[in-house]
Parts: sequence; structure tokens; C-alpha cells
Amino acid sequence: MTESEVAGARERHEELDKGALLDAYRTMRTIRDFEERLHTEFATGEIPGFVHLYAGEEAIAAGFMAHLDGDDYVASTHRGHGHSIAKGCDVKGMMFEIYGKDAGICRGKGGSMHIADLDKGMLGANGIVGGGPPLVCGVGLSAKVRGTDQVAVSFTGDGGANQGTVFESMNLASAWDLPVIFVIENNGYAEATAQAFSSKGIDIAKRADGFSMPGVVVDGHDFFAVHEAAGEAIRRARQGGGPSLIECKVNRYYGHFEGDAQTYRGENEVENVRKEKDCLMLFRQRVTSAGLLDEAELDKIDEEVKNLIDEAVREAKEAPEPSPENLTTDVYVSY
Amino acid sequence: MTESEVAGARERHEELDKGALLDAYRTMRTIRDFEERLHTEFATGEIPGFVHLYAGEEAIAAGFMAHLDGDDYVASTHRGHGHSIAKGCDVKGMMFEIYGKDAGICRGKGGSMHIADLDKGMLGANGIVGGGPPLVCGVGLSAKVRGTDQVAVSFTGDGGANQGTVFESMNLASAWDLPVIFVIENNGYAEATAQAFSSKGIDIAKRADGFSMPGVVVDGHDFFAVHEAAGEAIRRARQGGGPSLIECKVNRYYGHFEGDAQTYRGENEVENVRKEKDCLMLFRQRVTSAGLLDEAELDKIDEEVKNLIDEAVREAKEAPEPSPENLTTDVYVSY
Amino acid sequence: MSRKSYMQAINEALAQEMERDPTVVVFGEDNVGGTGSPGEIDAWGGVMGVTKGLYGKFPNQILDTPISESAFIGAAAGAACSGLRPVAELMFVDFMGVCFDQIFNQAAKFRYMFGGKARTPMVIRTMYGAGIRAASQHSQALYPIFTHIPGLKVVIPSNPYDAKGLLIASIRDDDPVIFFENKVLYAIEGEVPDEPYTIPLGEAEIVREGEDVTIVAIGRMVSMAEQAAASLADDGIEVEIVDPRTLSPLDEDTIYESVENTGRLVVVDEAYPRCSMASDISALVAQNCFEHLKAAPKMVTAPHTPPPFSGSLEDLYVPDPEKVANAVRETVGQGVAS
Amino acid sequence: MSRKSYMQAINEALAQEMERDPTVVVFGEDNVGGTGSPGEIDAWGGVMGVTKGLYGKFPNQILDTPISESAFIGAAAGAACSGLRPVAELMFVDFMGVCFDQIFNQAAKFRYMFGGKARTPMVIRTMYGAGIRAASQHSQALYPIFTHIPGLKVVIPSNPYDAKGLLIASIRDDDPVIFFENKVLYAIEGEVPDEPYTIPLGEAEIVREGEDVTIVAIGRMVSMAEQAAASLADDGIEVEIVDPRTLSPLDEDTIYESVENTGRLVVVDEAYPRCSMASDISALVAQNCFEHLKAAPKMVTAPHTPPPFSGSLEDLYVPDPEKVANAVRETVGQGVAS
Ligand SMILES: Cc1ncc(C[n+]2csc(CCOP(=O)(O)OP(=O)(O)O)c2C)c(N)n1
Ligand SMILES: Cc1ncc(C[n+]2csc(CCOP(=O)(O)OP(=O)(O)O)c2C)c(N)n1
Ligand SMILES: [Mg+2]
Ligand SMILES: [Mg+2]
Repeated sequence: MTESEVAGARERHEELDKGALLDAYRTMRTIRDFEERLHTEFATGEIPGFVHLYAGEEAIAAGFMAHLDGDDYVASTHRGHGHSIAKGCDVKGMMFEIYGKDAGICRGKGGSMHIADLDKGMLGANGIVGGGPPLVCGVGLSAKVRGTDQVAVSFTGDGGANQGTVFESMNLASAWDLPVIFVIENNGYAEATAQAFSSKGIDIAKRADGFSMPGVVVDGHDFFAVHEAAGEAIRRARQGGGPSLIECKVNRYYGHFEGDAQTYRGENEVENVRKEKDCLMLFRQRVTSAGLLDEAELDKIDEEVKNLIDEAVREAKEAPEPSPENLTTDVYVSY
Repeated sequence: MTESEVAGARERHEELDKGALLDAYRTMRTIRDFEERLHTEFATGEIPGFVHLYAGEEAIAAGFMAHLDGDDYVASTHRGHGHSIAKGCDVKGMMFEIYGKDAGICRGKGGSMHIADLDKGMLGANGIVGGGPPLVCGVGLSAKVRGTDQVAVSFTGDGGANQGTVFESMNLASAWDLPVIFVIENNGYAEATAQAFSSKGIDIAKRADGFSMPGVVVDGHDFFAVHEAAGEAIRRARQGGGPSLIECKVNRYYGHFEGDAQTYRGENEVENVRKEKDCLMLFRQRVTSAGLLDEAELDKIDEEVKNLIDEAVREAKEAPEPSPENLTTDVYVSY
Repeated sequence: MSRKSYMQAINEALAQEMERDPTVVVFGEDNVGGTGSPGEIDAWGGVMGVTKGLYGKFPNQILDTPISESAFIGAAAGAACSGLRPVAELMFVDFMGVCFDQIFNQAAKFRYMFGGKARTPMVIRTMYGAGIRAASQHSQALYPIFTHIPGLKVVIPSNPYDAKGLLIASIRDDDPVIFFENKVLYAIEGEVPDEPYTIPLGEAEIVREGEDVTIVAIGRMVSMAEQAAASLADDGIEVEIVDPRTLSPLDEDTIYESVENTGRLVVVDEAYPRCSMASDISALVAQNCFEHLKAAPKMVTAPHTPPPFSGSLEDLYVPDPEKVANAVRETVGQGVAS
Repeated sequence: MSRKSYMQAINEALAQEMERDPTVVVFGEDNVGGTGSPGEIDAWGGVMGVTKGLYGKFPNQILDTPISESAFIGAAAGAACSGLRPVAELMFVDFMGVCFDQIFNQAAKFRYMFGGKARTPMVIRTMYGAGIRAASQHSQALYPIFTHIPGLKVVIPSNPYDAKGLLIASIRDDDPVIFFENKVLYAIEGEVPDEPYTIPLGEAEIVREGEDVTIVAIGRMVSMAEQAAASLADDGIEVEIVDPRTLSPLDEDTIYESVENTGRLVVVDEAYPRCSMASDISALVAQNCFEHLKAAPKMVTAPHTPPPFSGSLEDLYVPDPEKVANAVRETVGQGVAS
């Protein structure tokens, strides 16, 4: 296991024992550092394309992935770095990819919006809002037909929750009784437009009723709350109990994408969340005050992660570009 | 007013006075005769294409259209004859259209699945399941921007209720606060597949909650129940109260389309409904027993309608085909 | 070997592949036909009956779907990435507009976007074409749109034998394949071997040999070309007919060889004319066989209008043997004498 | 007259048409940008800022939408049938797959299916093209798909002047128009009159006159052709550049006249090659100007692959002046001497 893999690794933990807590913290810290570093690097103009940061929402990815095995699947969104890291994608490979380099996890052909690794059960970030939910229905069907206990989880934003594909997928999962979990990451905005407008600020979880499936709302800043709700839904799905909808209320720390001036946001909105509800802060408080982990253990992870990200960025900048032949390879398996 | 127009005509009635009741009965009877006659004529092999009959569901079209003015709009489905007749489309023009004749309401170019008359506020039957709901959102927007009190009503089947466009439209109507009513005609089947499977047999009206709009279930065989629910929703929409969802539970008397052997249906299913819940029978019982109309008045309508349909079929059979030039006209206003 | 219809050939291909490989799973609206209904559970077999009878034999490998094409076509893509070989039915290709994203941005692009790591062995069976008075939204061809998209393979059998062999090849293929079934051809019969066999994707067939003019005809248009060829032969014009069988990949070599020999090209395509297969093949030939062309390539297509309902108009809409023969005569009359 | 960017030209066209006609209504995701948000309500103006500032002036004529393209594009169609002239924004044309039905089966077909009774005056503004490292799902061209569809008009301005004049003409047109904006061109400046004006749909422009070779170039490719022409002129090759400006209707006459004069054709199209504008125009020219062609028509397009992310690949992906010049040189070197 390379250092890079260690950082992205997670195992499925039945309970939140010490190993599980350390893994969860490492996952969240890796995502946070990855994203904050991208934020500063993007400002230098060296990172190409559209970059959507997950910072602030880490507890959701970590809370769900803690329950997943390597052969469980996840479908992500345009804001996919967090899900990818939490699902075990190679962190350096991701960084290389975002820099468009040949050693990238997608050979530099996908970029931030298409990070994927099917071998890790990561079905891809997705440039199409609402693109992922249909895919996880297919994974659920596959598990059912082949008689495995795999589950599949799709992530969608509050804005994406209004895309027709998402409704259809919930209904299909319900009709076919699939082991699928639909997660809505409600960060209050779709680009600049508020969820208060785009779906009247309702609890999106409420829509589960229309598909005969359980729907719950959890605090997406609270790893433990997410972990518990996720565990229940995933367990039910594995046991043949069918799909669920979980809405995580959360906040994004940066703009819709890098370069967004964010003048649509409230004053001090992010500052207040960072101060009061930051998922890393809450986690640290909880595990240290309960005596489950000590500060030194966490600091050590911080240090390791910092080194990993430094190294990833340094290497990514120096890594070679894809070679011209790659332009036309990998369109088909055979043609 | 030609006889043909009389049959299809309806006026908006604030209350169910005698004129309104006669109109409603005439509408339902015209639809029923139109459809039953198509059923027998189709069997002779003379009617081309796909023909989906509305027989059994007449109370829904009649109940809603009773509240609509000529400049209100309706978007229909593949099963569109009933909505078209109730919205005031020319009955003979429709019959000509179904026979593919030049005098058809769409010049023989549309056929059963595309009957439309924008001048009558009929936005079209639709060959695409879920095609109509987005359109009525546009009408609602138009009314709002232009400051009129027009409303728009879309009809969708229980199967169509699972098409993404329908959910999206409900949410858009809610976000934009549009004077739009979404009607679900739940006849228990989408082709051969049961609503019990395709959306777990839930009350589709329940889905309204997810869009912050009222949702109600009514008995689609009962003109008076439909009329009341429709009136409430339409009044609310006209007064700026926004959209509603109304699910009408109903039964179709014939196959999905003509030629369907219907072996997926329960034994005596239709026979029982015809005996116990037929909308024309229920209507007749109610108005006569309450002394609102007498049998003779209704019989007279039956007779007039019968003559109209006889004439329509006879003329349609003899009417000339579209001329070859028409193949390439009317694609654009200008090109 | 026995006589089977195009529909039976497809049904048999599905059955034999489901038998061979339990990960071949078939689904679509009413593909079982009757799920949840009080009567026969498999009362239908798709709207035209193509999948009829499969449920009885493979109850775990065939499913009905809600009317949610995006969800179930996307599910095919997801299933293909996770161990199945799904065959999803898009009832009429005209319905592609409600689910195209899952086809062209998801399934078609996974392999490229993911740097070669994906394999998406899925088939979308779909029905196309005019001729049954099904009007504007149930009669389109639309295969040019799919052919435009890199990452998709596009297959279009013109007869029962090809239907079976191409469908089996499509199911075994590791890329997403769009399989176009012509609704008028369903009832057409031909000799079809009982055992499974494959026809490689990307190989055209010379349906008729001739020296004077090359006709490339797509799907049902092959039979129009054959009828035209018979009447042209009476006039001493010998037509060579190429049936591409797959539109992507296109067997350019076979087409070019034929045109190099005949020097004349007519493409018969029932799709809309603009950015069509007719223009695609004409342009490829013009670019690659220019020095062999004795006359302008001709395109016989539907007009630039939606399909009309009325039979008297629809019959004029679709290319027919007469229009094909006229185009051939024009090309023979034109340019350098042969 | 003053210097304005392509983006400003579009914004100005929208503003002037909204001013002129209160039934012109603009909507799309974040078109106002900030509805319901606690900060500035019009913080954005579409993702690229094209509609920025319109809300302040026309608060009743511009709306944000949920991310529900089928619903709001369909709403444009319904609104167009009932008294408005909507201008809906499909943020990236790559998203057409979630809403194509409302475009191609609804709006495009109303008039025909309804026997000539419908009028559907709507515009869909959409952004296309590679060049900003936006990867496979945000960099496609896809206009050939829309050009394929009868009932749609397809407009594609190559410069700020045309953008304004064509958009105003599109808004005033009574048919559904798909208006393609190139994302790389947004920042390009040119002279644009302050007052409203129209450029008729269906009229090509000769961007540069020349005797040796006709280049038909689409959208941003016009500038690639111009750069190629400049370097070719140094070698004594005089290129004529035709900018169709609308792809449907296509001004075939202007193209044919040019080719009749030059005898040589190169089409430059940034779309995928199969069933593309390049093949469409090549085929039309081959069919209609055959006797004037001195050499094979050439097509310069993107390869048959999705757009790649990495800049070093994307720069190879899009046709560039060098590829255009090479194609021109090949066609000049080939066939009958000019
Ligand atoms: C089908 C489609 N429509 C629109 C977009 C453009 N777009 C990308 S992200 C985004 C906002 C998504 O908001 P949300 O779902 O809440 O996710 P968040 O960005 O907040 O994580 C939009 C409109 C898209 N990529 N795909
Ligand atoms: C998008 C789309 N998918 C599938 C079809 C084929 N189709 C036509 S009607 C129908 C069943 C519709 O069922 P429902 O909505 O319940 O209406 P009903 O026929 O019962 O009135 C189907 C699947 C279609 N026309 N359009
Ligand atoms: Mg959001
Ligand atoms: Mg139904």
C-alpha cells in the first residue's frame, strides 16, 4: 500500500471502533486538505477547467463510505472529489487528473468532473446534474440478479433533486426493490439559486413518501448523525429491505466553482458555519471529549495528510502531459 | 354553430345549473359514442394507426372542462379524444383526422395521437408519455406574465406519472407559482403493466406534498366528485393560489389500444365497473333521482349525439385524402 | 435452419443469449407485460410482442419497468459497469429525447472519460421507421443522431438472418450498442439457423452484385433497393447493393471498393435528409473515392418534414423502389458514360 | 457603433428585444442568478454572465428556473403557443439529452402535426464548443443533431456583430430557433451597432473572397479558416470563406456559387465527424456541384472521440488553422490543376 492509497483507503466498519474513527477522520481531513489546496492552487491559474470543491461537506462522504465495501458502488456529482477520496480512489491519481496529466486516474482525459475508478466502485463524478441516480439503479439490479449483498449509493445536490432522472430513479428503485440509497446533499444552493426558491425550501426527504421508501433528514455536518442514518439505510438495503432517501443539510465553504464571487450568499454565512458546525471540529470535539481518540492521534493524521497533499501537488505539477496518441484511444473496447 | 360544434361545445359554468348539467352529459355521451364507434370501426380494419380509447373515463374530461374558458389550455395524452371533445374541438374534424383525411382537424397529418386545436386551447394529444406537463407550465407562465386569469390543465396517466418530466413540471409550477393543474388519470394500467407494480400502487396524489402543493384523490367515475375537486383547484389557480395535483381513480373500458387482447386484466373487471360505476349511468341516476333533469332530456341528447357520430363516420369515410403537396407544407412558418 | 420472422429471430437471439449467460438481463416497458396485473403476468411481450414468452423461460432475467426511460436506460449503463450484460428496450426510438443523456453522455463516454477503465457491455433495442401510420412521434429513424456520437455502436439489420446474428454479436460486444429494429420488417420471414451465430459488427454485406451503380441502403431500405434493382435490371442497369448492417463502425472499405468499381453512388436512407446517413456516406465517398466517381452521388431520403399520419402522405414520405430507380437512372444518365 | 464583446452583443440583443416587446421573456438556470438567496438577487447572470444586469431592467421578464430542463424548455414551447416569445437558456448544449424530447418532438413538430395551426416563436440559447478544458460533457458541438430535425432552425454566429443581429432575428422569428453561442467567443470583441438590427436567417456571408478554394466554416471555425487563409495567401492560395450563419435553413446557393467558382471545398466543423455539418455540406456540394468540383471535398472536424479534458489533448482535438491549411493544400494539390 502506497502512502497515497493509505490516505484514501477505508474499510467497512460494522461499528465505530477506534480504527473506524481514525479512518473517518483521515478521510475527512484528506478531503478538506485536498480541496483547500485546490482552492489556493486554482487562484494561481495553473488548474484548468471547472473545479467544484466539497469542503464543508466531508462528513457526508465519510459517514456513508464507512459502511461500504470495495465492491459496493457510488455515483457522484460534479462536486465529486470528496466521494472519490472517501470511496478509496487514489489521491495522487486524482490530483494528477485534475492537473490533466497522463498519470491521472483517468489518464488526464476526464478531469475534475469525471473522476472515476470502477475497480474501487466509484462510478464517476458526473458533469450532468442528475446523471448518477439511474446508474446506481443498475448496480442495484446487478446485485439482485447476481445474488450478492452489494449496495449502491448515489449523491445528488439540492438543485439536482429537481432533475427528472432523480425522481424516476427513486421510483424505479422502489418498483424493483433495489439495494440503493439516494443521498441528497442539500447545501442550500444550486449555483447561485437558493433551494428556498428552486424547491420552495421543502425537506427533500419528504419526497420519499411518494415512492414508498423511508426518507430522513440528517445534519450533514455531523459525522455521527450521518453515519447512523447511513448505516440504517445501508443495512436495510443489504438485507433486501429496498431503497431509502437521506437528505443531509449542509453548507459549502467555497463558491459553486472556483472563481465564483459568491455575492448571492448571506453575510458571514460561511464564517459562522465554520465556527459553529465545521465537521472536522465537531468530530474532534466529540471523540476527544469522549476519550475515544486523543489529540495527538488526530494531529498525526493531519500531518500525514498535509504531506500527502503537498507531495501530490508537487508531483502533479511536474508530471508529464498525456501523449498525443491518447487523443483517440479508449473510445471503444473494440471498433 | 354547426351541429358538430354543438356537440363538442361547452361553456364555463360557475354553478351546476341545468345548462351545465346538460352540457356535461352531452360531453360525456359524445365521448362515449365517439369511442365506442371507433372500437367497432377499428375492427373493420379501416382505421389506420394507433387508437387509444377514453371510454370509461369521460367524467374526468367533462368534470374539468366544465370549469374552463375557451382561452384556458389543456395538454393531453395519447388517450386524447375525450379531452379534445370536452375542450370543444370539432367532433367531425376529429373523426376526419382519425381517418387521415384532408378535412381533419390537423389536415390528416396528426392522427389520433396528435389531435390539437390551439384556437380552442387544446395543446394536443401527445405521443410522448409525459410530454404535456411541461407545456402547461409555459401556458401558466404566459398567463402570469401577461396578467390574465387563464389556467392550464395537463392530463397524465398513472404510468406517465413516473416520467421525469411530470415531476419536474410539478416542481417548476410550484417554484414559479403557476396557475396549473396536474391531473393524473389513474386507470390502473400502463399498457399491460399495473400501477400496483409501476409505482407500488401508492396514491399518486401523495406526491404533491413533495412540491408544496395540494394533492387530492377523487373517484374518476363520478362527474360530481371530479367537478368539485376540479373547481376548487381551478378557482385557487385563477386567484393566484398556485398549482394542484388531482388524481382520478378510474377504469378504461377497452384495451390499451385497439387490438389489445387484454389478457392481463382481471376476470369481469370491466363488466363490473360498467355495471356499478359507469359515469353516464351514475350521472343519469343522480340527476334524474334529484329531479334536476328528466329522462327525456337525456334521451334527446343521446339521439342527437348518435346522429352526429353516425354522420361523422359516414362523412369521414367518404372524405378526400390529403393532396400530395401537403406532405411538405406546414413544417415552418417561414424557411 | 428454418423460416422465421424478423421478430422471431430477435426473440430467439435473446432467449439463446439469456440461456448461455445468466448475466444477460432484458428489461423495458411491458417486456414481461403484465407485472402486478390481475390477469396473465406475461400477457404482453413488449408492445409488439418481441419478448413474448421469455418470462416463462427466464423469470429472473426479464423485468418490466415503469415509464421512466432515463432511469432504466441509465440502469442498463450502471448494470453493465457492474457485472451484467443488460438488453434494455427503448420501445420506439422516437422516445430517445427523454433519456438521451444516459445514452450519449453516460454510457457512450465512460470508457473515454475514465481513461479506458470502463467496459459497458449493454444493448439498447429500439424500434424505428415509418410505414404503419404511427405519425410524427412514432415513425422516425433517428439513427444518424446515434451514429454521430463517438462511443456508441449502431446496428441495423435488414432481414431476419442478420437480426439474429447481429443481436447476438451486439449482446456479446463490450461496448454500448444501439440496435435498430424496423417495425415493418417484424413480420418478414427468412431462413434463420436454429443455433446461435454471430455476424461481426462493422462488416457490410453485398446484397446484390452489379457493375453500373452502387446503392448503399439502410435497414428496410435494402428491400426498396432490391425491388428497384430488379426493375432496373430489365433496363440493363446492373446495380450493386451494399447493406452496411452497422452504421458505426461503418465498413467504409466495402463501400469504397464497390464505388471504385461502379463509379456511381446512390444512398437510400429513410431518415431526415440533413446530417443523415445519406449525407455521411455520400461525403465519405466524395472525399475518398473522388477520382473514381463518374457522376454526382445521389441521396434518396425522407423529406425535411416530420412523418405524416395519413397513409396517402406517409406512402409518399418513405423512399420507395420507384424513387430509388429514378435516382439510379439519373446518375447513370449523368456524367461520364460508363 | 462601438466595440462590444460577443457576450455583450447577446446581452444587448436580449435587452433591446425585452424592451421592445413585453412578451419576450428570458429564463434559465441562474439567468437572474440568486433567486431566493440571502445576498444579491442578481448575483449571477447565467453561468457565464450573459444575462447579467437584465433583471434590474426587466424584473418581470426574466426568471430563474430549477434544474429541470425538460420542464422549462417545454414551458418555453407552451408559452410560445400561448402568447409569449420565450428565450430559454440551455446552459450547455451538452445537457440536451435531458430535455431533447421537448425540443424535437414537441416544439419542432407542433406546426406540422397540427396541420399548420401552430406557431411556436421560441428561442433556445445554448453554449457549445471545446477549448476551455471543460471536458467531455461540457465541450460538445452537437448542432448536427439539431440540424437533422425538421421544424427547428439552427443559428450559429461567429462574431459579435452577427450574434446581435441573428439573435434579434431569432427572437422575432415565428419558428423554434436553437441559437448556438460559442463559449470561447464570448470574450471576442468587434464593432456592434448600438441600435437593434436583424440578420435574416438562412443567409450565409462571404467572409473572405478568393478564387482557389471554398472553405465553409461553422461558428468559431470561421476564425480558424481566416487564420489559415492568411497563411495560405502568403503561398499564393486564395481562399474564399463562407460562414453559413444559420445551419438550418442552410444557404445552399451561396455555397454552391462559391464552389462553382473555386471548384474546391473544405468544410471546417468542430463537431464529431459522422453525420456532421461537414458531411452534410460535403454531400450537398457533391450532389449539386459535381461537375464543377476539381478535387475531392475535404472535411476538417474533431475526431470520432469525446472531447478530452487535458489541454494538451484538447488543443489537438479542435480543428486549428494548421489543419485547415493542410486540408486546403491537399485539395489544391489534388485533381485537375486550377
Ligand atoms: C443537466 C444539467 N443541468 C445544469 C447543469 C449545470 N450545473 C452544474 S452544477 C449546477 C448546480 C447544482 O446544484 P446542486 O445540485 O445543489 O449541487 P451543488 O453544486 O450545490 O453541490 C448546475 C445548474 C448541469 N451540469 N447539468
Ligand atoms: C416516453 C414514452 N414512453 C413510452 C411510451 C409508450 N406508451 C404509450 S402509452 C403507454 C402507457 C401509458 O400508461 P398511462 O400513463 O397509465 O396512460 P393510459 O394509457 O393508461 O391512459 C406507453 C408505455 C410513450 N408513448 N412515450
Ligand atoms: Mg446545492
Ligand atoms: Mg393508465
